[in-house]
Amino acid sequence: MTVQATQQAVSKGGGRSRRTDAPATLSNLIRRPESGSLIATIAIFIFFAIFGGAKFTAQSGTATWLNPAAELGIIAIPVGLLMIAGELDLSVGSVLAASSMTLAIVSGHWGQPIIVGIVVALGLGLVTGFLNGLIVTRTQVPSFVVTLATNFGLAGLALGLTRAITGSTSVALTSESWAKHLFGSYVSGKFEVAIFWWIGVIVVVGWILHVSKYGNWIFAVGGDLVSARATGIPTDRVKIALFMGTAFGASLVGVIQTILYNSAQVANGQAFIFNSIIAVVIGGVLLTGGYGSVFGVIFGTLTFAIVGQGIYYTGWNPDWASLFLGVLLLLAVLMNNTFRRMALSYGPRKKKD
Amino acid sequence: MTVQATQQAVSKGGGRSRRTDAPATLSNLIRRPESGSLIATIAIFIFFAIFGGAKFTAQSGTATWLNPAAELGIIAIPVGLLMIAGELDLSVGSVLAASSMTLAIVSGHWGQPIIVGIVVALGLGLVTGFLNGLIVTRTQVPSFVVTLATNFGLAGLALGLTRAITGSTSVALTSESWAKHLFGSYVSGKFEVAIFWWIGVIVVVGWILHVSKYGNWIFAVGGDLVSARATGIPTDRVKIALFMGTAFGASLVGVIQTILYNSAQVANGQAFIFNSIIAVVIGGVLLTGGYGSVFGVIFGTLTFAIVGQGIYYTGWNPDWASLFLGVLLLLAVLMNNTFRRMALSYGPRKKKD
Amino acid sequence: SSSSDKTANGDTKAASSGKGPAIFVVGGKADDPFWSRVKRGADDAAKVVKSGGGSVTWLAPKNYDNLGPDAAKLIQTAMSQGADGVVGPDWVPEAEDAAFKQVVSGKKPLVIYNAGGIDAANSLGALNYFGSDEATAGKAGGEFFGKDGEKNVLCVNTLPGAANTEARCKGIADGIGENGGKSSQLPLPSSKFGDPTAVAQAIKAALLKDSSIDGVVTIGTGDANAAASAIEQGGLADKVKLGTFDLDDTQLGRIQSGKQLFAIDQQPYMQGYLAVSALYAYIQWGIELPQKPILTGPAIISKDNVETAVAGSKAGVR
Amino acid sequence: MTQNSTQPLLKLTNVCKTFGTTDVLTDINLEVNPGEVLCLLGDNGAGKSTLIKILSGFHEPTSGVMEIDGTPVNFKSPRDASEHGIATVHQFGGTFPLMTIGRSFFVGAEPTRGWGPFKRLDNRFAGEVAVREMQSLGITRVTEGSRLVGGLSGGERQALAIGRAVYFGANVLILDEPTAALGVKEAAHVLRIVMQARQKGVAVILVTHNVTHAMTVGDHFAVLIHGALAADFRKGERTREEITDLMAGGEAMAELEAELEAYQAAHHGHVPDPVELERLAQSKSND
Amino acid sequence: MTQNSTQPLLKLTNVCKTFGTTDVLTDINLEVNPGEVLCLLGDNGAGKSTLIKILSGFHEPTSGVMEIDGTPVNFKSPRDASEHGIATVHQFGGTFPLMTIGRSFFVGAEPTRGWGPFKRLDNRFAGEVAVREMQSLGITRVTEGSRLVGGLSGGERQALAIGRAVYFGANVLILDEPTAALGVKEAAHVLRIVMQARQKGVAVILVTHNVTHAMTVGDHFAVLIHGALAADFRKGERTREEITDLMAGGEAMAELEAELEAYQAAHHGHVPDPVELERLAQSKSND
Ligand SMILES: Nc1ncnc2c1ncn2[C@@H]1O[C@H](COP(=O)(O)OP(=O)(O)OP(=O)(O)O)[C@@H](O)[C@H]1O
Ligand SMILES: Nc1ncnc2c1ncn2[C@@H]1O[C@H](COP(=O)(O)OP(=O)(O)OP(=O)(O)O)[C@@H](O)[C@H]1O
Ligand SMILES: [Mg+2]
Ligand SMILES: [Mg+2]
Repeated sequence: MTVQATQQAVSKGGGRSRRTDAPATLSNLIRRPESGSLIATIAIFIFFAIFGGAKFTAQSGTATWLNPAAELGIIAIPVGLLMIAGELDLSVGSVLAASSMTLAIVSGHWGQPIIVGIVVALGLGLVTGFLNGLIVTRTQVPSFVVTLATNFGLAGLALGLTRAITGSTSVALTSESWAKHLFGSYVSGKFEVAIFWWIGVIVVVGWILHVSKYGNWIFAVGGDLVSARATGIPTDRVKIALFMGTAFGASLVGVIQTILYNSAQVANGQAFIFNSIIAVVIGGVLLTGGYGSVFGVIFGTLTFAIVGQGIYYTGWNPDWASLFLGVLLLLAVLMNNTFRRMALSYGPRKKKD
Repeated sequence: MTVQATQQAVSKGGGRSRRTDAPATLSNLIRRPESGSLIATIAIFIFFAIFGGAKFTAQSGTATWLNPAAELGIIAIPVGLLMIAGELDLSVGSVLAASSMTLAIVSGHWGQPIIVGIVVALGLGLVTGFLNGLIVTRTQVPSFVVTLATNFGLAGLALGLTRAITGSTSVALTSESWAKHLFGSYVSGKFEVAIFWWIGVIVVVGWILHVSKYGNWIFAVGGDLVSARATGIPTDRVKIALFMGTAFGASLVGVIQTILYNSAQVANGQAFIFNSIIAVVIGGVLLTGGYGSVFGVIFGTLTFAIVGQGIYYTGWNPDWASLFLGVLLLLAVLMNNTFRRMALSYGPRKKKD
Repeated sequence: SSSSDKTANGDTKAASSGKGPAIFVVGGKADDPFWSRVKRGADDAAKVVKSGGGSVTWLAPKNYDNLGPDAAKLIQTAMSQGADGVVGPDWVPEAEDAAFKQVVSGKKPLVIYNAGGIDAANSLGALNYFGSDEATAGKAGGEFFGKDGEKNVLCVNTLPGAANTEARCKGIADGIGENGGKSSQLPLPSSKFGDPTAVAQAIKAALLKDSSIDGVVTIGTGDANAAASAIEQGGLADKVKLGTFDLDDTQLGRIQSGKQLFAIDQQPYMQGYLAVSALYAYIQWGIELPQKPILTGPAIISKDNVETAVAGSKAGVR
Repeated sequence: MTQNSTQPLLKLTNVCKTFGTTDVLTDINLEVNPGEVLCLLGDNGAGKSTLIKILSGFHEPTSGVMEIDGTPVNFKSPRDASEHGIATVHQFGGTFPLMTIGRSFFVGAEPTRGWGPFKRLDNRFAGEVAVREMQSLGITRVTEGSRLVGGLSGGERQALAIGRAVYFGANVLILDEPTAALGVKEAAHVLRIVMQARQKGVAVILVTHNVTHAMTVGDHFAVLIHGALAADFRKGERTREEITDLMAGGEAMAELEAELEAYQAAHHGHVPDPVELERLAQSKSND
Repeated sequence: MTQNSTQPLLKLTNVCKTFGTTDVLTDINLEVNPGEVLCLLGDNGAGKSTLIKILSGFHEPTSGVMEIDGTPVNFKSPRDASEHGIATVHQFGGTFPLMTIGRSFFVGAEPTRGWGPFKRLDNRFAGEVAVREMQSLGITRVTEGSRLVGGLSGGERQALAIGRAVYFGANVLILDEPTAALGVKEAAHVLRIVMQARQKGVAVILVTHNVTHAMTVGDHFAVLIHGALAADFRKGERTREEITDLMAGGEAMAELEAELEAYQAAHHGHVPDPVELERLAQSKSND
């Protein structure tokens, strides 16, 4: 049942329906459902460009929302992938904190080379993700509950161990300069290197989801788990891999923040849990799985970051920042939904012929 | 198409299959899927009764988990109802805070009679719920996003208005004694009257879900929205009513806490968002809707409250409390799931005959 | 504050162009009662700044989940908006110091307030430090307990792991330790934050479990309300004394009625007020104070001085 | 049954339906009379289900007029349609996997016991009726109304949906491929029920791909081809072959059937030789 | 085609399946030969889909042995089954509403272009093949592989699933009621494809409730009644009436069919009088 064989058979005889796809390539660009999230991002940007003034659009204004977007994005992209496969991960907050703390303890408190700390920290993330995936697929308890439990558990473990080992809850770290450059420096004094890590994650995950065959598996698993299993996809392994992906993303951000700020705090990171889900949903990924795109998640992350930071450029009373965030969030998703629906209902004009 | 007419027609001719239900009534008791959550609750209780000692099982030990359970339960039960209908409400945190603050401002800061404050606070809840429901049903944006936006928005509104009106973020309130008795007093010095409110909510919602015909509508809406609409159920109105229910529950707890602690804090309540969902899911309600029971939610709430408070009776290092919460949570849900699956796969022995 | 009108947003040195300076203040979460008083002080000082043609802009994180990095970003936000001077708390030095150094290296005056202490201010090259010191404040509370005769104090921490709350509890332990008592911490998980009933019951449980505890101190006023309720429900009102960090009307009421021993006030109004005015005076006229640091607290409010505090509270500054 | 003299119960004039830019139905004109079975025929994708969704208030038509008993109606929701006595079994769905058989049967029209605000759902009655109605469709293996619908076989579920519509149907009973998942016995029971409903004066609209079923019960036939009404005739006006061709979207079926028979005759019992296999494969890819 | 001499491709010995306490399949013994069509018949709920789910690795049997080419196999997952060359169209599902037709067609066996780690999904190829395979089943209205599956009609979706299984099927092609949602033309195309597969030496297992379809293509018939193998015979060994009765779960269908015909003859064109209606209603409730 190899595909190669059948592929040959087709290229011999099947020229007839070639025309069906060719014109679609252009129209595809317009009907892409991500256009909704893109337009939402642009609209929000223009809004703040008007009310935030030149400061907002200047280089350092851009860094204000691009830096948080990059860190959020490194987590949001694998979270989006997982959501497309129909699962949630609420443990990213504690994974971030625990990885961050692991690095600080191993390389700061114990004085090991920083590479050891980084490897152990990232390894911790992968192990947590693996356990999440294993429990979800074996027990069929909803991932919402499993990862919530992991989040509590890991937070407790990090607090308890850190206090037991260091007697404190905040551990300092001095990085070797290569590590500082690679993870925790500013490009032209303003832009975190995390932006490049984000781009890396986008390329890798974008390839997996939209270009490689594994993307098809992920859509299928989220679209209809039973049918996906019936077609022979190793659904459990797919899910476990995706859980490892989200945890790895969270660990990576933990490492980046620790090296960037030269310390780790036990209480960090919990904000990423919701923020990553929000970014992904604004980006048009279906909360129930089966639908979404990496581009959408990128725009969702940018929208969320711009909304979150933009208000400080407007000079309005920041007491109302939350109100503002709520209203803009709703507007962004509404806009997005409207465009997606328009895109989906579009089809070539067909008459009864 | 009245049911009465056909009902008569049946009672005339249909005695044949009466036997089918009679034996099921007894066996139903054992196969009830809630038995899973009940057993989880009992197991957790026994665990702490052993490790927490006599203090835990004494009256005031019981109050330790019963009081938080009651407040959580008043929110968790309508949240469970909503989840059965396939929707989430993440705005309960801000609704609680905003209602609490409304009462404190109206009756504390402005000195209106407390009944006015209570009515306005509860009214605020109902209006928020109505808006949530309206937006969700009209726009088809997932309720996760809509209520998250409401949560942000209302939090911002509460903060901004409170500071604008009172210049502070914590407002004191002195209640008239009838209100103190009704909402914020302790029975035998230990048990909050909230427990009786909880019982009231249980009875009303239990009736709606399991006895009245509206319960069937709720299960149908959550089970298959399209089919439910096709059978003529006013699905939008059902959902709006349920959103008003969750918001009302949150407002009620806001009123209770304000009167109980004689003050309102803008930052309160956010913990209820997740805690209510956790309690409901431990109680065996399907996160995707269509399945669940009020009894399950009650036991889920109790389990969560016992796990959350029990550790302080064990004398173990409270640094590990989170770890503990995570592990016990997972165990409770696992136990629950196992039992539910056993209950569902049970059926009368059938041979090929 | 709506004080940041666009008039002050010149890119070049605002003072030399005849307009007042654009001052940026990084502060705590806006719905935190404590920070609302700091902001009140800053707002009052801003009136003076405005009268000189300048502006004061308040920047605050939306939550404390990622405090250090968030604060660092706010400092960068301030700089990118052309701040002529920055006031900021050094909550997480490792995370924020790089950003503070950008301020100093950009030749803009910097004032550290509320957290960090004078050591941080000196090492960063800041003008001065305004605020209390968590450890000092904790120590004062611990000493007060000790002098009152308490032997075993429970420090309830609803934000375990955060540097300032940890320092408060440690200070309590140090203070009472010097007076022949001891203190332990009760860290509560995040699932209880903002739910006074859950906090109250957990405290009650801890009190029932360890009957030697005769004092409870909380890291904030909301938790103090919960702790008061816990003491009452445990029937321990005669035995267990309550103290708290920070102050509000409800605490004052309890201190007046004798149900609470004390509250530790860092007098937040003065932090905002002094930090902003001092920075403004420096930018505008080069005035520098000789005394470093300027401590605004701790002030212990007990039944001896509660009446004056009540008056300040009515004015919204305490 | 030539009741053209009486007023049609249901009348469509120039009904169109467009999804996005796709015209799914164009200018449908149709009359449905009481006491008659209208068979709605057509190829896959012809628009039958879409037409039925319009009749049952699920979609609103893009343009055109729908009349009931001569009065124009405008169904905003399925509830409106069922208030006009229209009961529908949709092609898929209609049952709730996680509900009991009894509850699922009565969704939206729950039987209650008791008085005023204390009315309570009569679960036992619901279970009994549901089981009885299913058994009268020949489903004998289901005996407990408290079983979950999710555990039923495909045909059992379809029988549940049909039983429901028959039980509640008042003036118009619409069945979209009701026999698709049913066994021969159950299908025969459904046809019998269709005829009983007709006898009671109910108007029945039946969608089916089974020529035999259509010819057994139909009084009146409407054929959709690519969203347009290609033929509208009464019983006996066309031959079986003509109907089959119309159902196939206007394509002649004789050839295809002959091909099938030829295969059967030619290859039965023989393993084909390689040359023949090649020819067969080619005839497939040239199709 | 009496190939009993050759080794069976697939052999079941005493296979049982129990859900909870319900015995759904009891002691199934069955052989499937290459180049033969096995029609699996039976009433609704007889256990056909369950048997097929065991063959396709979806369920594991509670007890019993399954052999392929004489070697016992133990399918842990559908992947194992498809690695043994078994392709299945399940009764429901098998398509993904939110995916494009092309992607849905190739789920789990994606065509790739490029080399090594840079292999990429060939979407254009996938769309082309999917559309072509559907058109060869007679679905001509679908011309774009980039449309979403969710917008297809019931029959179009089923054709997609069948096209997929046929395209990938290697040794054994299992079709669970493949023609249920299909129009007459499409159903005929499916039957043609079944016969083509048989010609190529593929073993086909076909579940159907349509006697005509079964008799057109079947070489070998297995009838399940209440989970047990009630009959196992080859083409020509039973009459059409016998087969119909077996498919109805062993009940005589003649009576029911006669009843239907009687209705048709008696009532056509007449409105029944009330007495007769009463009789009809009684005959229903006594059924
Ligand atoms: N929501 C929709 N959006 C876009 N196109 C649709 C939608 N629903 C149906 N269609 C298209 O309209 C046409 C008619 O669909 P419909 O379901 O009415 O067919 P049908 O006659 O019931 O077919 P079948 O016999 O296969 O059930 C099909 O080509 C289908 O792809
Ligand atoms: N997961 C399950 N749990 C319990 N009972 C089940 C389950 N799956 C199927 N059954 C029961 O097993 C019996 C056989 O089901 P199956 O789906 O195999 O029937 P079928 O022969 O395919 O019927 P149909 O022709 O209607 O599709 C039915 O009575 C059904 O209710
Ligand atoms: Mg259809
Ligand atoms: Mg089946």
